[in-house]
Amino acid sequence: MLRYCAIRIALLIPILLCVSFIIFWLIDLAPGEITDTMITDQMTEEDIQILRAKYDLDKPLIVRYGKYIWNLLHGDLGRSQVSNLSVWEQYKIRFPFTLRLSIYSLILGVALAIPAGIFAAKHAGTIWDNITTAIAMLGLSMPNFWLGLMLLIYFSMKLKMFPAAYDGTWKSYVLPVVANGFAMMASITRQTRSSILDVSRQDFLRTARAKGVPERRVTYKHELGNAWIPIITQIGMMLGMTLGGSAVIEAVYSWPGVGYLLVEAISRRDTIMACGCVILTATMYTIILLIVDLVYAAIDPRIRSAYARKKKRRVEA
Amino acid sequence: MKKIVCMVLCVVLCVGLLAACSGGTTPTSTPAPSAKPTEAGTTPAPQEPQYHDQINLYIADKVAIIDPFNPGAQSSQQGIYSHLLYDTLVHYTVDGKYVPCLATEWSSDDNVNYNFKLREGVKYHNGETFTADDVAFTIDRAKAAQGTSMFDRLGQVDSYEVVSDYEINITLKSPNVDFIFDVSTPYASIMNRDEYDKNPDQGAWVGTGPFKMDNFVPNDSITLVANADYWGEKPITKKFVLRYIAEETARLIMLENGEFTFADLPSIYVPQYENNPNFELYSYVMDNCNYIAFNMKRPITGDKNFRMAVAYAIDRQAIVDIALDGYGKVVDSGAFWGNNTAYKNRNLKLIEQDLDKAKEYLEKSVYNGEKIELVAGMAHTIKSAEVLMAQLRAVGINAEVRKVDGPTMAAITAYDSNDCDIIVGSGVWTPLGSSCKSYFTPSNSNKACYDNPEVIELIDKAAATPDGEERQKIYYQIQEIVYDDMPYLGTFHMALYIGAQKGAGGAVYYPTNNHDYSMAYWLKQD
Amino acid sequence: MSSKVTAQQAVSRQYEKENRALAVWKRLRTNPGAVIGLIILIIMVLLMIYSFLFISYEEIYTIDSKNRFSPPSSEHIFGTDEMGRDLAKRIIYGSRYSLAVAFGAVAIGVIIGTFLGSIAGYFGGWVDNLIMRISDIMSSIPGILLGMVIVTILGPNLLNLLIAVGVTNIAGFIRMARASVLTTKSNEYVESARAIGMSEFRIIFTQVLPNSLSPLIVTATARMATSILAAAGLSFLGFGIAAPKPEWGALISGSRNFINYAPHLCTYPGLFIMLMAFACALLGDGLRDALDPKLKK
Amino acid sequence: MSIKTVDTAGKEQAVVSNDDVVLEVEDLVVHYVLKKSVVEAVNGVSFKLKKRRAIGLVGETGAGKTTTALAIMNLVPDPPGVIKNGKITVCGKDMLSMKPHQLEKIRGKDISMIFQDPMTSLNPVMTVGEQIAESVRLHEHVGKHEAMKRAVEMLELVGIPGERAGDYPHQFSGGMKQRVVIAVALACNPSVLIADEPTTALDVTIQAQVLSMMNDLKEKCDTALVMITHDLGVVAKMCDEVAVLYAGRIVEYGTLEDVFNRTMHPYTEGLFNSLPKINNRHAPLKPIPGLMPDPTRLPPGCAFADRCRYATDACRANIPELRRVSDTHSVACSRYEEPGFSIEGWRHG
Repeated sequence: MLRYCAIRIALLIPILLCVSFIIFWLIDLAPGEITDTMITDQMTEEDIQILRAKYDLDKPLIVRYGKYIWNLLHGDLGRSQVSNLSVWEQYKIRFPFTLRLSIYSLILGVALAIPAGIFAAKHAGTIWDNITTAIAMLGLSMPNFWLGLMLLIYFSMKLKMFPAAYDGTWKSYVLPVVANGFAMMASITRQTRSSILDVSRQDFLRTARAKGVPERRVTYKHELGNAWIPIITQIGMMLGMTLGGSAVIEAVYSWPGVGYLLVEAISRRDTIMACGCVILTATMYTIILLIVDLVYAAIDPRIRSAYARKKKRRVEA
Repeated sequence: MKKIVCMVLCVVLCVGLLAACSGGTTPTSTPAPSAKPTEAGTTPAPQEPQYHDQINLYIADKVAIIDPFNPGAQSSQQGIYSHLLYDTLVHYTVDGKYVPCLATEWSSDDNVNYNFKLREGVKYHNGETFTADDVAFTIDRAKAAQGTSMFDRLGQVDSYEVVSDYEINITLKSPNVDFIFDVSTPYASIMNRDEYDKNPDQGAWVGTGPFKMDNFVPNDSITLVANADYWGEKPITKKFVLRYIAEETARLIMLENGEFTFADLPSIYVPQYENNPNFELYSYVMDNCNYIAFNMKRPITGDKNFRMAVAYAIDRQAIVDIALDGYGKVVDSGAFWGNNTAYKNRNLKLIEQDLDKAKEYLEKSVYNGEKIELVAGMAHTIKSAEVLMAQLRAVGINAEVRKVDGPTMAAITAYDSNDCDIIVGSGVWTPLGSSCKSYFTPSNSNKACYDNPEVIELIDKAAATPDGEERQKIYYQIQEIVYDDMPYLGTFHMALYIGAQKGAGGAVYYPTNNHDYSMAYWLKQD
Repeated sequence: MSSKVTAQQAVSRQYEKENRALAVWKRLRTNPGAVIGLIILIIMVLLMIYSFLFISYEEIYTIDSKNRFSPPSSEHIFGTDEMGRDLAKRIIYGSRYSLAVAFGAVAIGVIIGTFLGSIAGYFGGWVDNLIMRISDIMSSIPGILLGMVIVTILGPNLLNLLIAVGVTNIAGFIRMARASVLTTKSNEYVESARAIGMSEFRIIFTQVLPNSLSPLIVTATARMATSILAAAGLSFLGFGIAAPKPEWGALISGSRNFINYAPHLCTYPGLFIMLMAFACALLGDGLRDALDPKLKK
Repeated sequence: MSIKTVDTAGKEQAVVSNDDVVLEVEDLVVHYVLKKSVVEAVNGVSFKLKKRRAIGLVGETGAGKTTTALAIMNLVPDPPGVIKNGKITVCGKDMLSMKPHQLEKIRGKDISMIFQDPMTSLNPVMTVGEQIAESVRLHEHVGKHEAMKRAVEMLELVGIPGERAGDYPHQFSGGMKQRVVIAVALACNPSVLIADEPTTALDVTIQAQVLSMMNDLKEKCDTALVMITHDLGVVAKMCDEVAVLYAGRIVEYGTLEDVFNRTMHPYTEGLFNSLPKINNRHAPLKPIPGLMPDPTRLPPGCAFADRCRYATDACRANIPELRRVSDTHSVACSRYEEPGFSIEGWRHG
């Protein structure tokens, strides 16, 4: 098992190298450099060169990238060119917020989605099924920033129930989590419904009923027990998406998250910061997917024994 | 058994993930201030008024780092927290007078050599005493800090001579009458050498100003507490929290809920606050002048007839009505000049909208249907560009808006590589006439690539002549030449409105946007 | 059909194909969701055609400073925006951008993604590894970032927004195409096609790909919904199409500051985005059930 | 042993029934109502079963065997399936009129069922031991450990080493899984066990082991067994009585000896003729011509009439009654109204 985790993380290194090169190259391609906004009127041509030298902009792209990778391999993500703060420091302060936002909206999503999905599956074909699926579909197709704005107006402006931006209290979590969680709830409901439908055709449920297992237990223990795998995949994917894509919600609620850092880094052409953010987000993303896989193994014995068998065979060979 | 192993692994990984980043402190450690004044019990009516001890102030831009020597700290709000945290040699009051600050007296005979006598007994926040050595340190660092406003102000110093602990002579590279103004801007605050040596990253957290740094969260908030042993007038408020909120609606809600004491008001909401009993409204017209710049080097915009056609085609009041909901001030003279910048030539006639004349000039010009791009970067300039686009298309000019972000704008409109037709921008003007230098002489702020040797020579002459009749004549002459060449069309001056809680005031608003909140207060309403 | 395949086989395949399309349409018709989705999409396309014929670009940008922010009225169905322009016309005009993004971005994903995916699935070996690593890289970069950078580089216009959103779709299609190619590759008729001397690429495009048509269509419609939302998100953050062009995401982002002063400016574009994405998602689900018989309840 | 017969007036004759009848099915009719058609799966099946006795329900696929079994357990999937009428009593309790939670107390305790395909009959994510323990804990309200101990015992009983209780279904072979399913079914030693083609999915050698094991368990726990199969060999080995089903009706019912040696119904005769003879390999097989009738459009008369050699117009006119021919043997064929009618019967070997 540990070998498997090690391999997965090791596999990440080449991907991160490619990703960092792509980001470096793309931002360099974009018109304008970090120093352009800094050039003021009193600066002579020679001053401008000194300024560019300070940011290594006078060296070609390859040299800059080489230096960046050299530091990266020594575990130093470098300092943001704008704020001279180490990328890891800033990321460390802000990532818990994005993570908390994603996880709380996930919990909200899952808590609503599983019963809704089961309800829809149990009443498949009836009017209730259509209503639940329609609501889930609406949740999926609603732009989350638009939902965020609407919530901001009704609950924060008119009803004054929740603060409009982050102020340290739990109350400021509510609106962003709902805005983010609704889309999650929608897609997990759809996934639960379809996987429960698939499982409910299996024969072992008849065996369970023949054993006298009450219907509720049949649904929640037996059916759900087997339907978890596709649902967990969906949850892992959703978590990954919100980690990267929550910049929009963070913009609406001035949420001190990571997505916001990314937008800022790009608009100011801060290559080191942008690369740092992407690498860290990609790493967190891979770790979360790894956790999802481990949860698979914990839930589905067939997958777990696949690992075990691999290990045993290696021992024999 | 195997199942438990997996579960444990999952938990370990999750905990590791969270622990790795749980080190972060919550950005704003301040508890949500209660909107209602916390008047406990019936204290006997005190003679002097009761003040809130904390003020939350909205700042209109992100502050990535607090270090005047780091180009990354460039932000429109740098002036605001500099007023609170630092002091400058000379203090420039809002009605244009120079008042002694760290320097008790100053003198210069030839506008090249300046002598400053410094104030004694001033302490930095870290306890060090303020001496001429700190001024020397600030000048050295400023000369090496290309790309910062500090460099702009103190980069023109050629050399200095520390006469004693409290006296210093400064010689400039070239004569500049307005050097005292440059020294009085908050960007030229005097830093402490020892603090920078101790911890270079946060050297700028220490100053001599009325407030000390308490906590700083990059791109989010700055928390300052009152400096008990401040040499000047003690501040009334104990604690300041400067916070940036991206979403305009959220900011408004926080102002209404009392979470912000002072907050910029979008012009659309000004009527709601104008005669609102429980809010105050402060406003001022900025010196900055929004303009249309024609790229003089390109064939079409280089043609005077085309520029005249555009001049007659635009209706400035419509732009103000739509872009700023009417809360802006149309330029009052043909000259492209700051709102009440010195030596403004008000007898140049402003060209009013006249569509027939516009079409007439268009016929005469070399233009025949090519696409003209209006390049704009900021929110209100993009809106102005949209209005302009409609007005220009009405007379037959095929105009399109091109939206660009900061660095792109700087790159494509750099002086020597400017390939844009028309740039809709907003130019910074200081109260001094000399600030016209950045628009009429070759430099990156000169978006029109306007290069008239006669004007350049006049500007240098003006910089050297002391204030008075002679200088006014030169500036008037410069404005006439520019009015004739018409590389720029001034459109309007933005008026900014600040909403504040009932009983909040004491802030000094400067047309250059570097407001001084040090004496701000928030009276408790019982 | 290559001449080598006997006439009888061609006829049967033809007949079988028509029959299948008909069967799919019959099943689709019975699914209420798919029908609603289809109707909404058709309405959107009609609106777009209406806007091409009757709404000139001039009506979109002309400023009318007298009746700004007028609430929805008979004359202006959705009211007017902050520059006095009729919101309904701008939204209808904007439908072309959302439709272009919906179809264009997915087309990019389909063409490039399916091509790479099928090659990866068919040839396997290092080709497969290389392409899969590329798709891993693409999916580990957050979509929003990729979109932002591309729009910043190429500039804010429709084509670049299309490319920005399209690129993020490619990874999904690569995986889908590869999976379906792997399953169909092992069938006998692929062996027989290779036996009669068909070239590798011909086999991929004539034999293997047609069978992965149904997952392709389902993924395509689902991706249409996400592409619309991604484009709206990008323009909300300011990386979308330039100002006067009324792309729905830009409409919301432009009028979000007046939301409590004139909420209708935000709600109507939001509704249209939701309606369009909703239609695509419904159609996608309907197609998934229609094309995949075993899923029938 | 007594049998319920229906006299011409449709009234049931009260027949002396003694107390150890554990399962009684009376006039069971089950239809599947689809959108455009109604599948008449079971059209009036009645039989009784006493403790330690085994009855074999024989018939081709589609004759309604499995539907009957599901109806007995009241497990017919209700959206399409509807139990038109009929009375099913298990140990005195009427299954059809009970509310779900009462049913749950009976299923697994008084009556339980084994299904055909062992590969999919076990929950893949629960250990074998847990699945057995679950039904024990449901019915006997014992602690977790006690239930697990019982599960291990049951596994030993069906010939699986106890320590494998912690393994998962995918770690067992087909035969072993069927043993586990049997262990699950017999965990609370029910009085009736319904086996729906338990060994069809297994190969012959495993089949024999499973059947003999079921026999021992039947004796030990004195459960009554309803064996549903289309394999006459299995019936011969396991069952005491046989009911031959055709198109949802019992066409011949009797003891093993009656049905096998004194076959009376043409369909049963056809079944035996279509079996290859072990010691006369060259004899041509005589399969029954034609196909099962379409359950949505059953013919008015005897369903077997079109394929029956002895069919007359009378047969096609009305549905034959199940007529008692001896005290243990009855047949549903109107040709027997004529005295002296008999079928050729099938020759042994």
